[in-house]
This record gives sequence, structure tokens and C-alpha cells, in this order.
Amino acid sequence: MALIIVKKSPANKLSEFLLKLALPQDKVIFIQDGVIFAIEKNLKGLVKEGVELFALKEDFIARGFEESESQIPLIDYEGWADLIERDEKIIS
Amino acid sequence: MALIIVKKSPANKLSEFLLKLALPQDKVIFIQDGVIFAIEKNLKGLVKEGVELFALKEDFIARGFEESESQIPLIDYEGWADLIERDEKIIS
Amino acid sequence: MHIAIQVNVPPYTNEDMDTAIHLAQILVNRGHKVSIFLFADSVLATNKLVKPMKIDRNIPLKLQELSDKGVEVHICGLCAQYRGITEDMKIEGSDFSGVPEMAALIYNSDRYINLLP
Amino acid sequence: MHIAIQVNVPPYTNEDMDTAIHLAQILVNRGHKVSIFLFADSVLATNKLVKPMKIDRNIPLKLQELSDKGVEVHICGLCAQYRGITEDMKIEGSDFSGVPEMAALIYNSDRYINLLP
Amino acid sequence: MKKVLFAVYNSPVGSIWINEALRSAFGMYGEDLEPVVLFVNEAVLAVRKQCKPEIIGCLPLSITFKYLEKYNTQVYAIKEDLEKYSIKENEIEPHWNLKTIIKEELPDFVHSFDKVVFF
Amino acid sequence: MKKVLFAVYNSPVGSIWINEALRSAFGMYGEDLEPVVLFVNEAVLAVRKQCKPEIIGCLPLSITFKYLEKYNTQVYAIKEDLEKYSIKENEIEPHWNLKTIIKEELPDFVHSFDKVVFF
Repeated sequence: MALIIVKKSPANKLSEFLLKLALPQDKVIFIQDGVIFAIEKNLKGLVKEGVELFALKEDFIARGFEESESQIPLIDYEGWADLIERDEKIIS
Repeated sequence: MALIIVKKSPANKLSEFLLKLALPQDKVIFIQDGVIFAIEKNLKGLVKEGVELFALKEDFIARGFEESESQIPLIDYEGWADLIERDEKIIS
Repeated sequence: MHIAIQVNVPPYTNEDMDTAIHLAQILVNRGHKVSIFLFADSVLATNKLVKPMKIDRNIPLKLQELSDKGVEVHICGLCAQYRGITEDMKIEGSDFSGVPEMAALIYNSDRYINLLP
Repeated sequence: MHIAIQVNVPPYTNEDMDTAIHLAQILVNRGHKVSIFLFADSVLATNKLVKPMKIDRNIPLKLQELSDKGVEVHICGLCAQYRGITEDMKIEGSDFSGVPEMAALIYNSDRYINLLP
Repeated sequence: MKKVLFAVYNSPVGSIWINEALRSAFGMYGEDLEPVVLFVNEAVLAVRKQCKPEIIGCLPLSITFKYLEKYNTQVYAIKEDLEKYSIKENEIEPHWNLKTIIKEELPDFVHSFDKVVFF
Repeated sequence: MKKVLFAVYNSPVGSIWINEALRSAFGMYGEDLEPVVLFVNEAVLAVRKQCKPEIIGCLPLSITFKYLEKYNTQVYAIKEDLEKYSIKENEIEPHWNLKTIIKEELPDFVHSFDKVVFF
């Protein structure tokens, strides 16, 4: 199990490359411009089944989005820290 | 008539955005990682008819390509300077 | 836990230093040992001569405050030389090191978080 | 002709300074007046404390040589403050200016070449 | 009088480019120049009232509002990009006094300027 | 012994990242670490014999060859990316001692490392 950090926007090809690395039971956290992924309707289609997706709330809100626009759970820095504590492997 | 400079690789969406700005009789010069466009078989399909395309030879060769791989004329810095002298408007 | 964070891009122009500083604060408050490894253009964040506008945040000062709280701040020395940052410019509590220190952090840390360039 | 070149990204990490310097050399040899406007992280290129490895090019020195040949080197002063570069660090012949100088260059130059970030 | 376009394609939050483009634009009034600002791709996120880089500790966009008003600087955003992020008219911060432009008109629009600077 | 992956996704010419990734990798041997390097996207252009950043005045890739030999560092490139740029086997610089990996195997490959650093 790994935690994958996606910090670049969907416009950057590397982001999708990182999403494809995720295996079932991995977690992905979108931060910075990566949070723009959170409004994509077919976001779950970009990762394998069983991959958990999160977006960093502060970065999402700062970009003018409303919480209701997110297709995935929004977590704060404490939530991100929880994920970091839980998974030993971090890919970014 | 304008000279459009494309310096980012085809992987970057901005490059295609800039190519779409080109009007007939405009010139486009690919420099830096933009030269990777020069090997694209359907490159001319990315711009309007009548747009002239060039790639900076030095940047192309440095990336390991052979001159014969380029679909468009390769020009050196002197050639780029010619283009700069000719067109007043530069978009980049 | 020992958690290391590597940054690679310049402060202000991009937000990675802000992300790293915020994350480090949270992790320190949770009782973790935190190390920040500054690589490539991120070394600019340790230059105490940086003078932001008054309404803007002072990133070197924030790093200094983290260092005062026990966060280790490692600066890639060769990267600093390439950016014209000398030992006397760096904030208190930060250290010039290099790839061997990166290796030590990668080996010893429980978590290694790279913020890719 | 008066040709201005604006750079926005840091030297070494990216190649824009190399491109700008090479282009400026060619244009000067053709008899043009050339001005280089350094904005955002590109101001690092004027720091004479930059110490590259011996086998690498010395970008501030190359800029200095261009300046000796008559190329104007303008540094955005606010950008320099944000990067901790003070007046005494800048190479000879370069000047701290700002957006008013950018405006003057945009207005007066025959060609304005921006290398986008 | 010459016309200058400052086009921004970078995200408004976490990078300096929107603020730097606006600062550059405002500096143009010292010469006989007319600056116009264009938001492209993710840069259009800037126009929403709730877009606040200060939430993550970065410089607010709102520091530019008094100059936008003083100089009456024209700001454009690409219509299709606004739609991509579902940005509705009533969500747009009035200080931008925003005009929209469709992609089809962009080539002629950009060519109507004497100088063009992308950020 | 821990395994570390340095993956590079940036172009080999005009940016520092391939050289920095290799420099980082070579530094790992001071600890009980095994570094592996992976070239992704345009970074694969590095492997051609004729790829020479020194042509445009940048640091040569060849300064890394003696260390690659000394440490026998493993370097991988993504097969599909090599094909995208029509890089043929006989064009590959032998000093890289290059192995290829297909995209389908990447998730398991990347997960086989203890630490992963992208440049």
C-alpha cells in the first residue's frame, strides 16, 4: 500500500501517469493544482478499483471551488498527516 | 504577420494553444523542447494553411534527433534572427 | 516518526515551500521529528536577505521558526553555490549538506515525501 | 533595430538564459541594440556569487561579457528583493529597474521577445 | 499608442504569474501603452469571487482591484475555459469587470496587439 | 538494504533534472541503499548516443558514465516512450546499460521500492 501525491493539474500529463501507478488499496491525495481533479465527474475511471481518493480541502477552497463540487472526500492537513502516518511508501 | 515562438514540448497544452493562434502567413519557430514537434508526422494538421513552420537546428540536434527526422526546415540562430528582423509582432 | 520532506522548486514562484512549511508544522505538533531537505532552486528559501513585500509572507523567516521548533533544515550545498547563496546568507539553524545527507535521510526516515519539481 | 528579450525562469534549472544569451550574441553581431529584461526567478542570473562546477558554463559571467559588448541588462528590482539579491551582488553593467523599465522597453523596442515561464 | 497583451496561462493560486501579469499591466500606463490582460486555461479560476490564494497564505488577488478600478484595465477570459470549470456569470467577482472571448476569435484578438507577453 | 527509485520525467536537454537524478542516485551508495533510475516521457531522449546537451552549452550527460560503470547503477526506460520517439536499440548509448520496462508493469515496479523520488 502506498500514498501517491498528485500536485500538478490535470493539464499536466504527469498527473495521469501517477494515477495509473496506483494499485488497489493505495491512496491518492490531490494537493495544490492537483485538486482540480476533484471536480472531474469521471475521476474514478482514471484509477483502478479499490484506490481511495482524497483532495486537500484548503487547496481546493482557495481555488474558488465549493465543497459540494468535489467528487471525492476533502481532508485537511491533519487528515493528510493521518495518511502519511498510515502508509510507509510515498510516491511523488 | 507574426512570429510565434513555441518553446515547450508537445506534452504541454500551451504549445498547441499557441499553434492555434497562428494565422496564414504567420511563422512558427520551435525552440528548446518545442523542437520535439518537428518529428510529428501530422504537424501541419495542427496549424492553419499558409503558416510556415521552422525548428531551431541546434536545439533539435542536441536532443539526439537526426536532421532527416524533421518534417520541417531546420534553421540556425542566424535564421531565427532573420525571422525576428522580418516580423514586427512576436507572440510567446 | 522521522518524516523528511524534500522540496525542489523556488519559493514564491511556486507553492511547494508553503505546502512543506504547513505540513511540517502539523507534523511537528503531532510529535514527529521533521527534516526538510532543500534541493535545486528551493535553496532560495534559506536566504535571509529575501525581502518580500510587507503584505506577503516571509518564507525564510517561517523556515527559521520551524528550525527553532526543532525541524532540521538541510540545504544542498552544490545547489546553493549554483544560486549564489553563501554560508553567511543562510538562516540560523540550517545546514549546508548534500547528497550524502539526502541518502542518510532516505535511509533513516520513516517517511520520505518528495514534492516533485 | 532595438531588440528586447525578457526572461522569466531561473538559470541552469531551465535553458531560457542560455537561449537568451545565444540569441543576444547573434543579434549584437548583426549590429542590433539588444536589451535583456530579467523578470521573476531569472534575476538569479545576475548574481556574481553564483559558482557553477568547473566543467559547466558561468551564466553571470556570460551576461557580464554581453554587457561589456553593449547589451543592456535590466533587473526587476522587486523580483531581486524576493530572491535575496542585493545591489552589491549584481554583475557589473547591469541595473536594478522595474516594471516602468519594462514598459519603456515594450514601448521603445522594435521587437520584444518574451520567453514565457 | 501601442497595445500590449499580458496573457496568463498558469493557475491563479500558488504561483505568482497572475499577480505579476497584473503588476506588469499597471506599469504600462507610464508610457503611451494600453495593456489588456487575458486569462487562459486554469488562470480563469481567478475570476470567481471565492478564489482566495490568501487561504493558503499566498498574496491575495484582491490587492489588484483598486488599480483595475483606477486604470479601468480590460481583463478577458476565454469563454470555453470558464465553462470547463463551470464558472457562472453570477459567481464572477465584479472588480474584474470581466469580458469573455471565444476560442475562435482568439487568433485575430491576439494579433490585434503590438506586443504579446505570456506568463 | 533499502531500494530507492529516482524517476525523471523532464527532458534531458536544457534542464538539470536528469543530471540531478543521477547525482542523487550515485550519492545513495554511501548508505545501505540501492538506487535505480527510471526515464519517463521525454526523459527517454537521454539514451540516444547523439543526445548531447553540450551542443547547446549545457552539462553533458556523459559526465555520469564513469559512475554508472563504477556502481553498475541500473537505468530503466519505458518501452512505449522509447517507441514514441522511434529510438531503436542500436541507437542507445551502451554506457546506460539500459533496461526497458513496459507501462503495464510500472505499478508493481514502482511499488517494489521503499522510497520513490520523481524529478
